[in-house]
Amino acid sequence: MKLVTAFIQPERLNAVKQKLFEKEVFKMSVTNALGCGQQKGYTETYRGVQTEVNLLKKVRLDIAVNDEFVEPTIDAIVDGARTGKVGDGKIFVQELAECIRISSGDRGTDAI
Amino acid sequence: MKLVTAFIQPERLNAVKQKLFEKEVFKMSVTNALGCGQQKGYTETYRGVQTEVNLLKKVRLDIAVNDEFVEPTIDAIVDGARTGKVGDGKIFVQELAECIRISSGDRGTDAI
Amino acid sequence: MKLVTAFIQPERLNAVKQKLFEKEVFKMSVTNALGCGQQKGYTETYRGVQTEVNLLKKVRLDIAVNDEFVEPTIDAIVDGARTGKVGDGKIFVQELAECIRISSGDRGTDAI
Amino acid sequence: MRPIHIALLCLMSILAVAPLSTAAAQEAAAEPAEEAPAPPADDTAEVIAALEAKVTELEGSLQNNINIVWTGIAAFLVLFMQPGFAMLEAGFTQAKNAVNIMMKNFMDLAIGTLAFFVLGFALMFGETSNGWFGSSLFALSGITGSDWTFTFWIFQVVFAATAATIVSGAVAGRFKFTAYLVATAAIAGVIYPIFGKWAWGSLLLDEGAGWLEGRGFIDFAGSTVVHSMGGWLALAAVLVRGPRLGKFSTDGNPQAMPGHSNPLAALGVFILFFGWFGFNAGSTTTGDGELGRVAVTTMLAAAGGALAAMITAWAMFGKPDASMTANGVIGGLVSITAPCYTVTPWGAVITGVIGGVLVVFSILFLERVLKVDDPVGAISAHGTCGAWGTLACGLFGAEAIVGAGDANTGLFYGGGAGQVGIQLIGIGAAFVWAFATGLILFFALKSTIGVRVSETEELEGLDIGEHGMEAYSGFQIFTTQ
Amino acid sequence: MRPIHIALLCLMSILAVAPLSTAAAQEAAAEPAEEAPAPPADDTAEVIAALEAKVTELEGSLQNNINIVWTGIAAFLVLFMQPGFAMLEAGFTQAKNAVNIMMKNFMDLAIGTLAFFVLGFALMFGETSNGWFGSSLFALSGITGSDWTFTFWIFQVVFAATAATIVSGAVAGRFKFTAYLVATAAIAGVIYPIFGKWAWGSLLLDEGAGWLEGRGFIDFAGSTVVHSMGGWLALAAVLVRGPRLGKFSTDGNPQAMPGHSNPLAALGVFILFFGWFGFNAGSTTTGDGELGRVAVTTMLAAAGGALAAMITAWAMFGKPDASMTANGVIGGLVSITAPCYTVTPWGAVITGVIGGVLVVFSILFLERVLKVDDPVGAISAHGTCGAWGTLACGLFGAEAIVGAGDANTGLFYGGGAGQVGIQLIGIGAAFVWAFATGLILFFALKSTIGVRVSETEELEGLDIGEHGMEAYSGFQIFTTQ
Amino acid sequence: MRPIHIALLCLMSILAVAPLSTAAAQEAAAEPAEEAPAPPADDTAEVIAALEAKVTELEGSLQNNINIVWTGIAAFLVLFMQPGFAMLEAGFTQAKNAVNIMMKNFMDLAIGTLAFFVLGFALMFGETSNGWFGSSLFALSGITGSDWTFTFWIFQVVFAATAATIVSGAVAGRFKFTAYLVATAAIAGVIYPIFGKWAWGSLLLDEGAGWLEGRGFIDFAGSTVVHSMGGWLALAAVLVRGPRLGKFSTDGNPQAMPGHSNPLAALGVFILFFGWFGFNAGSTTTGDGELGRVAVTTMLAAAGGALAAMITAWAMFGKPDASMTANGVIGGLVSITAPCYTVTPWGAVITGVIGGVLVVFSILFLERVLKVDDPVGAISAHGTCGAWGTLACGLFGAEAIVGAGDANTGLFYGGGAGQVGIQLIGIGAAFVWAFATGLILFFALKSTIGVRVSETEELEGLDIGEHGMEAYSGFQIFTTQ
Ligand SMILES: Nc1ncnc2c1ncn2[C@@H]1O[C@H](COP(=O)(O)OP(=O)(O)O)[C@@H](O)[C@H]1O
Ligand SMILES: Nc1ncnc2c1ncn2[C@@H]1O[C@H](COP(=O)(O)OP(=O)(O)O)[C@@H](O)[C@H]1O
Ligand SMILES: Nc1ncnc2c1ncn2[C@@H]1O[C@H](COP(=O)(O)OP(=O)(O)O)[C@@H](O)[C@H]1O
Repeated sequence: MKLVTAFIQPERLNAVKQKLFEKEVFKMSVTNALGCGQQKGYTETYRGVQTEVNLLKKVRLDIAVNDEFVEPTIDAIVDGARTGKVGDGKIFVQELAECIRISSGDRGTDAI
Repeated sequence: MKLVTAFIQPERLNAVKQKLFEKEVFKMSVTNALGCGQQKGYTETYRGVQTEVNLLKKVRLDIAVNDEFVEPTIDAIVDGARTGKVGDGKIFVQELAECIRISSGDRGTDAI
Repeated sequence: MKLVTAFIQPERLNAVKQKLFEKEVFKMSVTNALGCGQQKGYTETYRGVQTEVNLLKKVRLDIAVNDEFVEPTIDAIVDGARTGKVGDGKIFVQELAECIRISSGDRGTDAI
Repeated sequence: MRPIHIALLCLMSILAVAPLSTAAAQEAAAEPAEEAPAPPADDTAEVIAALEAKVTELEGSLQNNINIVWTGIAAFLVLFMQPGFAMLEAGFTQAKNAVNIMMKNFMDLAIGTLAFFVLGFALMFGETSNGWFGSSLFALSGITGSDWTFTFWIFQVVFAATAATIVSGAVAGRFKFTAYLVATAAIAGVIYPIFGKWAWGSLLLDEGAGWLEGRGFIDFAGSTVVHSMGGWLALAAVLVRGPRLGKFSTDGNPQAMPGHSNPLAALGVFILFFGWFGFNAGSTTTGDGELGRVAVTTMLAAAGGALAAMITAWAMFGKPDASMTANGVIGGLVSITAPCYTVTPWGAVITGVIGGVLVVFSILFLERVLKVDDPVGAISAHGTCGAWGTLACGLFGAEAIVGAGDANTGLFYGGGAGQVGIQLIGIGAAFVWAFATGLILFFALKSTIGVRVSETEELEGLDIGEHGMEAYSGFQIFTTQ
Repeated sequence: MRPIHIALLCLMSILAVAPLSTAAAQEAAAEPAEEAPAPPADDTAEVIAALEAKVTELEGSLQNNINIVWTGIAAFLVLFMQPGFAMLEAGFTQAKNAVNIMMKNFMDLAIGTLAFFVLGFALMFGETSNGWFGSSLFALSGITGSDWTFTFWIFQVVFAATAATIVSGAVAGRFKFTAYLVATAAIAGVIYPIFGKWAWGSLLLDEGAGWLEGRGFIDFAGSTVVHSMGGWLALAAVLVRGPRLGKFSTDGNPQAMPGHSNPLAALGVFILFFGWFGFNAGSTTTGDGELGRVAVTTMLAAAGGALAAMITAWAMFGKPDASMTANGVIGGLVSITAPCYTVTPWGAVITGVIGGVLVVFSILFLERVLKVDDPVGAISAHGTCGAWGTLACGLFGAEAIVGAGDANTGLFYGGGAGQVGIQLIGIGAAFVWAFATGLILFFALKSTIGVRVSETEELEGLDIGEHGMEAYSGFQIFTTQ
Repeated sequence: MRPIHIALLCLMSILAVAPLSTAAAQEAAAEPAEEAPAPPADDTAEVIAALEAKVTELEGSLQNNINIVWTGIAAFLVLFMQPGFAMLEAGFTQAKNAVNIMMKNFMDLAIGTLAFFVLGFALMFGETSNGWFGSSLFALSGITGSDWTFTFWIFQVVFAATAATIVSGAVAGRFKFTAYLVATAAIAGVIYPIFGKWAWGSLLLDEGAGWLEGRGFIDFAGSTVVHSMGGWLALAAVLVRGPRLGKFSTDGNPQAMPGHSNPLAALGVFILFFGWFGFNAGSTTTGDGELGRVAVTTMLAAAGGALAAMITAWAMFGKPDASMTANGVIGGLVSITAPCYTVTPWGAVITGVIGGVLVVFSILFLERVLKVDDPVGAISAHGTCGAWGTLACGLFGAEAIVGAGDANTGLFYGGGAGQVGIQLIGIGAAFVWAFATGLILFFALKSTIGVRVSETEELEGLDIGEHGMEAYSGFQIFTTQ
């Protein structure tokens, strides 16, 4: 089992969700986040004081999948989120040691 | 060391916290999140347009524990969060390579 | 590749960012979180009812780095966040199996 | 949803049919031509007499116009109290119920207005032979032109809406929307106006006098008639419905359920404060210097209430609690509502200070002893302080001193205990009427369309369950609250 | 930014030059000395005549003062509608555009005021020989002392600002700020006042009468003159600009884009409700009992509109939608704006109820059929309901019954179809004028400084793009919205 | 907390003791019987004379009633400025201090009211032989019935509260709550009224005239008396307290600390705008056509200020900054407050435009040069623009032209430099008095109960530290802010 974590542009969330559904990845958790990558930020002025805003709004996706689903999941996210510009986002994959469904107590690959 | 991450129903947070305290797990981090699992969402209507809301509000718990505490922690979460219905949530366990307490610089299992 | 996750005091974020920049760690994701550690909370009174608030506001940093950057990153965070008091925060390090840059499709250590 | 639909349709159909019946009546009542001007007088004496008459008439008509402008504007200020209540209630409760609170406040105004128009105004101010309820002026029939009754009606309808809306805050976060709609129609259409008749029936027509005012009961602007009425109805509603999930722990200890926006609540209080000048000073319905005196007492009591509540909370809990202070402002204002016309400035300060202390203790008593869940403190601020203010008339009434009457009625100003007795009768009558009809109303609702939302809906918030939408779309809200 | 700078500088330079030209004029017009008091009369008859004259003059001057107090306060209430619009619009749209909405509302008030001062008031109320536009009273030249014109101007300027601000909501979230500023100047300075002349030109000077009022067109407080005007201008703006990204899916289905704060929107509606009494009742510009009658019809129509819209939405979508109910309140109020002076209370209820139903259907029609994106429902609430209210004058006008005239003009009250015809002419004229000039204006802007912000800016929010700041600093906002 | 408790108890005990001392006085002053009606005259001449007298008396009493209605309502509008300030301040600062700001605004109103009642009003409007402070009318003693003094008091007390509340915004986010309470009592009870006596002492009683007005100082509605007073007191407070942590980087550069809610701030500004008509037009305290003229100048200056501030910020920073525009509205309004009665409409536009430009530069100057941290721009908007507006009287005063006097006093209207000199004396006197007493007051507080909260408390937010609660429970707030 793997945990796929992606940071994407907020406005791509719906597209990514759709692509994931097409690959039959239905479960996920979403959080908002601020991110700092290659993408440079923008300048705000508040009452005459300039501020460089380099923490940009992103959406974080956490998707736990069985190993055979890792590549389809990655493909779906890239598919939905890619515009080819910096700031499109980043995907991280981690090992998942265990997974438990609280309602049933199921464990492991069945519980994903 | 392991990192236990759980997504639970928001209203179960207090119960889970209590169960964790009983098992002497006192440290944790909490974030809010939106989640999509087996649980179906609900329909909102805004000005005559229907929307299927399938990202439901969840609470995310991150708890770093030493290996012997993994099972008690999982049990406590299940105990506190379980109602037997879909949507109760999910627990993920990951390997933790290192842990550092910032205030003292302690590392490893002592620092958890 | 490793994923360094840190929970720090909110007001230390800018200092930590600066220290990270000095160590040439430019990329990161930031979320807010509530945390419960050694640090005790405080008491709120709302309309005569006392409540113990023990989930305190924290900022969560997620930073994916190549292995040789792990120690500099940890040092930078400790440097920026440490005041020597409980509540300064905690750093967790996890293995990162894969990393993909969405815009280019790059993978692995280049994509970090 | 179905039974509710029926209820709503009934209301609508009354509205639809009624015009037919009254159109004829109104046609008949078309404004008579202005009385012809006096014929030219040959004789100087006659000329002078005519001029004298003209001057007297002029005095009357101009003063009448001044009164209309004053009362009209005062009515608008009272109307503006509606968002004050809405913001206060929303700010003091959780974000997940904010849409529901807005809808309740829109609807108690809308339905309250229609119910008071069709029925309530007639019950309250129509002619009566018994002093218990009136029976003319249904739907303002027969009133035309620039009749004072129009201005008077607009002033009174917003009072009725105020009485109805007080319930909204107390039952926030758990009450079925449809049941609330029906309750509001009943309150503004029947329950409030009938008590109103007893105390204020003669304000429009001499033939409208009620039994309570006949005994000398004083409630200048409605501490009892409006506020206690609303407060005791709220108490009945809350008792029938029960507390919110999680308000009391299993061992009965009250839990904090902090409101989601203190600035919104504070804005609401300030709006209420502003509108209250329409409520109290406007109740003179006369544009002359006495409105200034009433405004002064109102201001001083509000200040006293705010300060006293803050100090009380500070002394008791160790910090100056902002939500208690907010209730203190309201408590001071409700307290001065009855005696605002008859007490001295110092009397007003004291009335307000006591109201501010009382509201804090009343909130704690209801919550800790009676285990009643009133998220916004409506029962205490309106019910308890309303009763106190009404009593204060009997204690501090200083009519002779302030120049509002011949003799002081207040116990502390040499007026004897008589007025206190009468005030107590009024306070008691209000409690019995409001609480009893309230219990009947809410039990009836409970056993028909129901007053509870489901537990899931309550946890998820009434906004999604009752209205299918969220108040703050796009904001992340930490949702264990 | 450059073309805009030029536009703004033009405006500023007009302001800078104008004083020079009018200073002289004003100097010349310095208040004449008060007419000398009548000389002492030897003869009794003369004394009496003098006294009689004094009484008559007194009547006039005191009533004039009452009118001034009334109209002045009513003007302030209408001014207060500005934050009502601002909060409603902000609440109904996304957090990322809230700063932009606030700025638009500040600026349509500021620029609208200056444009109406320099130009609009003269076009609307100045002397005219043709009935199409006026040509005196530019920049209030020649008005001094305690002239009624000042009070009248302050009342009228806030009406002009209202017409301008209606566009703001409809184009929320995608319209270039600079283009909006220019549009606002054009609307308050030219487009609105010219139509205003046609229908209301004689309100200040007899020599100012417009062609439409000459035919008997009735629009007491501005359903057409203000609201439809704003609504049809908004329609033109929205058609030229197009919908927000994501409002319609690729197959043309409307998508929900929920507003970010229901309480803010509800507060806005309540503020508008409050201010509307200045709008309608204030339009009597006379402090007498008729303002009470107008307030009553206004209140009843608002109640009817709110209730009807809620029930309509409930029946159609299964839940009582709070945003439709909010539009229902506005719809009811806009509907009664024209007929508020001439209909019976029941007529007002019916007018409001129909307005409340209509606003829901109009919103759905615009969105589903015409594929027009109007985030706040401004076109429906102001344009459609404004037209309905104007027509309602011809249907329910009951002047004789309510005592406002000699004969009923309403079709349903035996007035025949004549008034309906005239009302339709007015409605049509308003649509043609507003929509045509609106298209010209917005196309002209589109092909010069542009009306669109970039796609990136729209997605990121206009607050960052246009103003370099965010509305809610420190709050986590879930930003796919 | 202990020293504060003492301070509060002192205040309360004054309140508690005072009634005893004044009850007797009030008893004595009970309303004299109305003067007997004139006896019937045998002779025609006498009849006529009696009638003439009646007419004259009627004129006086009716106009008095009109004035009372007008002034009363104006007072309520000014009271409503209080939430305007509260929302503006809260919106411009961080969420973690919002509860504290609400509490400060409640308390400066409550404590300010009581302090002005007991002490301030007497100092400001009581009889004086020296022109420096008054010494009658403590606690309104001797005032009864429908005396104009009540209405006048309610109008004046809200002015005092305004002066006090200006400080609140400038010290937001770092000032000890208890110290603020004491400061507010001192400002509303002593510092403000004493300066007020100098400039406005004769408004109520001829024997109350102050030295400054005696020299011909003009400040119609309080640019100096209220706004500069508040602004310079705020400057003293800010200098004694120092900036917020993080406002200036270690090398002294100002940092942006964005406010947490632009819509709330904008709402505050709109509310202030609305209330300002009570402030300026209400200062006529007479219900006649001049209030219309004052309303016109007020409106035009606000529009000019808003537009000018936006353009200034746009030119300087590249974007139309919403927070500077908001300050521009206030700056324009403060600027016109003194000259609103005496300048032409064009004079008002220019006064407002200059005020709008000035407020931006003043903010930048204070922040960049003086390193003063004023989160809401209170010192600039009220202090600087107040001084400018007062000076503008001497420059643009066009009494003869606008019909408000016999000769123009303005330098640019041929009035010579005399008035400018007098105005400068007044501006200087206000600065010296306010700044000096402010420094004394805040240093005294600093060295007794202290004016700083701890660093931890400041970082965590004053809401938790001072009030033990949070403003937005349930919302996730990104807390590095
Ligand atoms: N090394 C990293 N560690 C943590 N988060 C990252 C990292 N790289 C990118 N992110 C997240 O992904 C978002 C998008 O990054 P992007 O600019 O597209 O990546 P890159 O800079 O690699 O091209 C960032 O805003 C940040 O939230
Ligand atoms: N595979 C997964 N990846 C990420 N998050 C998940 C996954 N499965 C469940 N979750 C999270 O857990 C929450 C509760 O899921 P639930 O419906 O109880 O699980 P299941 O669908 O497995 O029964 C979801 O809303 C989501 O936030
Ligand atoms: N074992 C843990 N699991 C998850 N989060 C933790 C853990 N320990 C600490 N944290 C996070 O770090 C924050 C700071 O903790 P701190 O009080 O400095 O740590 P400690 O208690 O180890 O001294 C906590 O508020 C919490 O968010």
